[in-house]
Amino acid sequence: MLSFGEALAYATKQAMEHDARVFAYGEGINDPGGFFGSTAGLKEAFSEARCFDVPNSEDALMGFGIGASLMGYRPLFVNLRVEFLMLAMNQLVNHAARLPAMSGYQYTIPLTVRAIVGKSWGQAAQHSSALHSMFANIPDLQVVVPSSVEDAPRLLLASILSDAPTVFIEIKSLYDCKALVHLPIEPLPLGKAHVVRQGSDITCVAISDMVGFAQRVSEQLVADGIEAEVLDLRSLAPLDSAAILNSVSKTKRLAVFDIGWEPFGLAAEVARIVSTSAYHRLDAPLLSIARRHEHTPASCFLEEQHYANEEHAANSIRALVRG
Amino acid sequence: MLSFGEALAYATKQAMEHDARVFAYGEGINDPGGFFGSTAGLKEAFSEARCFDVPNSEDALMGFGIGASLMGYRPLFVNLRVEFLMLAMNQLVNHAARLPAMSGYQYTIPLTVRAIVGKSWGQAAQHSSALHSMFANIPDLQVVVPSSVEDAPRLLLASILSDAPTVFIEIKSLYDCKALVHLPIEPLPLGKAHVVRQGSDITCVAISDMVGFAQRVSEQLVADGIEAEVLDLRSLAPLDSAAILNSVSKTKRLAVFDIGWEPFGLAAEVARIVSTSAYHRLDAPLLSIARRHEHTPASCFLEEQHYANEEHAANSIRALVRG
Amino acid sequence: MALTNLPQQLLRDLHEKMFLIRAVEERIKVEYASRRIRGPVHLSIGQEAAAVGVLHACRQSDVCVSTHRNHAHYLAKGGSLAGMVDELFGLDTGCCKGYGGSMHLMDLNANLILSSAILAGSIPIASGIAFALKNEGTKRVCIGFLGDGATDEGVFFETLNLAALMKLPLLFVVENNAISTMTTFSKRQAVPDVVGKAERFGVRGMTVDGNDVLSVYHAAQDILQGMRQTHEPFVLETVTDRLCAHVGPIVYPSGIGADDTLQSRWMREPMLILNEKLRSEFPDQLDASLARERNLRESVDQVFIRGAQRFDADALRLQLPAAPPAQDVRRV
Amino acid sequence: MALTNLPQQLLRDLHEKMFLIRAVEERIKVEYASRRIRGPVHLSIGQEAAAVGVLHACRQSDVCVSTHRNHAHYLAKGGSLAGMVDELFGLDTGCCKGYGGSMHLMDLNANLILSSAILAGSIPIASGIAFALKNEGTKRVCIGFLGDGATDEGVFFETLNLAALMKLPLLFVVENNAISTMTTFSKRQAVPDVVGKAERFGVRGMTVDGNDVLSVYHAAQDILQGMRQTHEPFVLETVTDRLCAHVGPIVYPSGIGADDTLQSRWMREPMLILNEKLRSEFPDQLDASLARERNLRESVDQVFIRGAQRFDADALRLQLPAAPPAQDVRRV
Ligand SMILES: Cc1ncc(C[n+]2csc(CCOP(=O)(O)OP(=O)(O)O)c2C)c(N)n1
Ligand SMILES: Cc1ncc(C[n+]2csc(CCOP(=O)(O)OP(=O)(O)O)c2C)c(N)n1
Ligand SMILES: [Mg+2]
Ligand SMILES: [Mg+2]
Repeated sequence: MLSFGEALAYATKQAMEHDARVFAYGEGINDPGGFFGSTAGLKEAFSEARCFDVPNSEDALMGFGIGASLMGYRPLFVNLRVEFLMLAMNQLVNHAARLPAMSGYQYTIPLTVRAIVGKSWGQAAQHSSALHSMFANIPDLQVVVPSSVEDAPRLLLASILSDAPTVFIEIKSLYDCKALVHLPIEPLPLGKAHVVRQGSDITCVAISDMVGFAQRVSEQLVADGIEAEVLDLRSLAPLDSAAILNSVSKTKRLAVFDIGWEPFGLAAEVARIVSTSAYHRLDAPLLSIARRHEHTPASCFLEEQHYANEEHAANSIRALVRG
Repeated sequence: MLSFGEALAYATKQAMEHDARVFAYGEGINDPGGFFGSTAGLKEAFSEARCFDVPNSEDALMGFGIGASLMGYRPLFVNLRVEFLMLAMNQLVNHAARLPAMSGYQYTIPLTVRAIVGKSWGQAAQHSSALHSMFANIPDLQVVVPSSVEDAPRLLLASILSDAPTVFIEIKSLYDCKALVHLPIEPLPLGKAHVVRQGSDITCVAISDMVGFAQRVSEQLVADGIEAEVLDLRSLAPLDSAAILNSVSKTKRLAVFDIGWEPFGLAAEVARIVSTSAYHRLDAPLLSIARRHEHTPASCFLEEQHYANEEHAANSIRALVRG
Repeated sequence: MALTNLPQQLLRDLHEKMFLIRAVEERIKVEYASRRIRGPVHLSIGQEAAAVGVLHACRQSDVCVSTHRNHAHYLAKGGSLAGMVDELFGLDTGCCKGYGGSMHLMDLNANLILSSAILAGSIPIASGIAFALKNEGTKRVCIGFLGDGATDEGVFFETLNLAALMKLPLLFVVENNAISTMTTFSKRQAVPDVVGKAERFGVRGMTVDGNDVLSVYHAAQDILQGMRQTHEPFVLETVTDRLCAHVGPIVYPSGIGADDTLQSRWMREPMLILNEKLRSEFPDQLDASLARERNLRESVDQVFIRGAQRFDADALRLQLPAAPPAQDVRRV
Repeated sequence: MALTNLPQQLLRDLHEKMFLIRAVEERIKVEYASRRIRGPVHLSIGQEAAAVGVLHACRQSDVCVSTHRNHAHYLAKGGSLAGMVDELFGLDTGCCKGYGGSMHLMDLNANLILSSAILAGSIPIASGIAFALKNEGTKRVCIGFLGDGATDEGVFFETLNLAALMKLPLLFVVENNAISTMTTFSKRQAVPDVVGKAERFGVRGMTVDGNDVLSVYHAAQDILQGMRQTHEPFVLETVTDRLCAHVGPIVYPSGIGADDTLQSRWMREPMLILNEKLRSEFPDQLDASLARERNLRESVDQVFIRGAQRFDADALRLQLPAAPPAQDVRRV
């Protein structure tokens, strides 16, 4: 049994063992228990030359990773919070994502950027927002959103092995989970969704810790005779539209479970995929399950209202399926 | 007749005359012909105290505007390219958008940020991308996308008068236009779409210079007996869902014309609005007209393929309406 | 500064503020264990002198911005105690109505208008505030607190330049505890010299003992007086120690060295230094001082008790699980 | 550096590179009017000495990154001329297959691997390149060009710190033409002193006459030799003049002062200085030098003519409107 953090550390270690061009860096990466265990042991195994602490300079550090990538390295830049990437957006969006195209595809940028979405426990507005939709709008940037201890190391390994710049978004709540992880880690293909539950009444498209949420909601619905199909997208870019359309062609109903905000978010993108398809039509309105479109409040009382609620989601699906 | 730039300059002047707390700043703001005429005459009319040039420090400058806003000023921060805002995303997203909520709504941030989307003439990847979708995902941030010389000054005035932080996104192609502008400028309400053309066969939702594009396409379609309704959203946040649903309830067909990329973009958001509505269903797949999901190539030959094409859009609508 | 010149009132006032902050934070440690305060908290224990010294020297009308480690600034600037405690408990009677929490304490009445948990996030914002204050024509200044960690961020230097160029009445107080979470200053900067750098950007600076509230106070008084004339920015570096872990009220600290280092730090901590001065200077005031401490502690306790009661009532009413799932709060 | 010590070959090589760049850019001016080059171009006319001096002193295997004003760097580093010209014409035979254009010339074969049109955009990237080069164990260095305008951006200082801290073999060449579009250095920075600031961040620096290619060359040679031993970063400031408008090949420049200033600038421009040296030093080489210029100009013309022909063919084939709508290219 490995914890989420241990599983990520294992995958990183494996990548670093396998390829000397992989190195990891981040603010506080070598703190005892740093990054919730997900970087533990790297320094010991590979020395500070390949796993190093850095100044608090996100913008420069993102550029640093790009530069090393241009020279053939496969850097892993670890960030404690996804909000910190806002300081590095110029390098991420204007450079990491664009340079391969701008150069006429003379080179690739195999940079992986890990960032954690805080959740609950009063993290408040600046430490718990989910900003994946922003990244997924940008061409040539991969956005990976693991949902489980089993998948996360496999997707991380795939990200590190991939030649495209990749933002790998974890959510803090998953760090509490443990699971059996097959060793050595086998990379998963990016852009392939995973049917985590089969069903015929409604397609639940989910990412990150909302996959578990959707699974729990689905279990609740069994008593009502509702069989939900739960699809874990695993990555937002590339996004497995075929898997969504395939499932929807069977269920004709669709719910989207996002860790982020609705406007211009995942539910929107999934709606676009289905709406623009010539062959697939829904029999019912699309149901969107997401956090409120507000900055996360700090208070535990307000947090309760901010995040999606399983009971409420189950009721919404019941109402939808019963028509 | 005013040009697009002159109209914006006029609105800014009017706002500054009316309210001493309005001031403007930006890199090169007082250059002769600076910002394509849109800041011309401000320094002369109000002195450098209220219209000033600044160092190339976008991150600090965005924070500067937030600070002045917190003290009751209404700053106008002018940027030559929307890409330059990537350097200031931490201040824009983590601060301007969030602080009012984080403070428990103790204050507002009446900051307006102008930014121009370059278009054509080999601007290439770093000077011609449209990044509005990113901003529109964020709570409490207004995103305004004017489509014409008539609207732009009225929307700019509304943005400056508004208490919420606002990103005002212009597109370079509109700077070539001239029109009669009613003076003095009357602010338009933000979040109200405008039916620029009535029709019953298809709803064309558009923004920025794609409104003119949609209008021209619609005129082409008249010969085919197709009457398109063209809806100019004017702002993406707030977004006038009611107007979209209203039009769609009549036409049952929908095309979205965006200046940006499709994934997690405007077509996605409009699809979400229609798909989640319990009362509105489309009779045909949603049609998305947008630039290619690639970084803008520099070459004039490649640009031709990158941007949406009116002929092609007209054909797609014909095919859609004829079923 | 000869101690014998010290007015008794000044020492009294400084002692009162210092003790209040310490008492509040010691109480937070206790209350945290009850799981009523749910969120990351960054204690200022050991660093109170910078906040109290500078903010006692400034005017109420001066505007202050702060960071993730803002408790001391908030209280020293005159922020409402009940507003703070209720905010920590997540109540709608908190200074930010529960939206902000520990990392975002703000109180407009006290002119502590911003606390950002993004490193250096409040720094450029301070420049805009200073611009507004200068435009007003009054002699108000803006005071921006930051840690040595925030001076790694490029925006700090952009802002120094802006402040020098525009001659903004902006005082940066860099609380240099020589650590950022668990990474020391000298591991992060090739030249860990804040004042030297600031001067190269055209901003004058000065370093003081950040554990000696009187030194800080007198330095700040001089600086602020000068700034009100010149409208020029200034960087005051206060050298200090963090005595707790970076985050979470863990009594036994992590990342700040071994036991002996810690012990020596506790031997030069601000309350100790201040109390020694009080005792040597005004030995007859010892009883009064102890009585003040008792009173302060009692009133702090009262505020916490009232907050806890309201928390319990709200938890009941809103059916919040009484004990939330265990969380790793050591590093958040 | 006594001129009499100059080997003839060195002067010849420098002259060849300098003249090539000048000839290419003069030709761009002409071709621009034909509307075949469609895009903003930032000419290096007047600033060629920094590019040629530094990049002649470095090795082919050293890696270089550049900015919006990259023509001189690209050519001086050995980038393919046809690749550049075809790129300007937007052809798929361009160095970036038409994706990059004037602002993003890159040629991996020449180790000019990046040109960013975002101010200071390539700066931190250079640090990662330098890290990789250092790790390799060879003595290669990374050379990052930037303008004075880019030193307004905070990331420049973050990168200086990173480079000093990690001891990266990174040479920043700051082409200080004292202007950013139309805003002078001293209007943008309270202390417009690049080298002074760099030193405070732990990076040694030096200023040279950026119009004198020999000064630049010799300085760069010394610096690079040192860096290959120490692996330490360095900032070389080259003081120079922009002789054209910021963008667009407008012959009569805007934003760089009145007529007389401009005239005096033309009196100290790099080609003039170099030609005078050539003449005084090796008067017998004058004919050879003129012949070289003629040959260079001719071969440049050939490349442009071939490019223009391909452009026309492609325009015909792809049915591109021959004359695009008039554009305001003065300020893009
Ligand atoms: C942009 C950003 N990067 C990283 C962090 C994580 N972080 C929070 S506090 C902190 C250390 C701050 O050190 P310093 O500024 O010296 O303040 P101190 O905690 O010592 O008072 C870090 C790295 C952050 N909040 N924001
Ligand atoms: C982040 C960013 N801000 C602003 C600009 C607009 N811009 C392009 S070039 C330039 C001036 C650059 O000046 P400098 O670095 O001195 O180079 P020079 O043009 O003088 O060679 C500016 C402001 C930009 N490209 N990127
Ligand atoms: Mg610190
Ligand atoms: Mg310059």
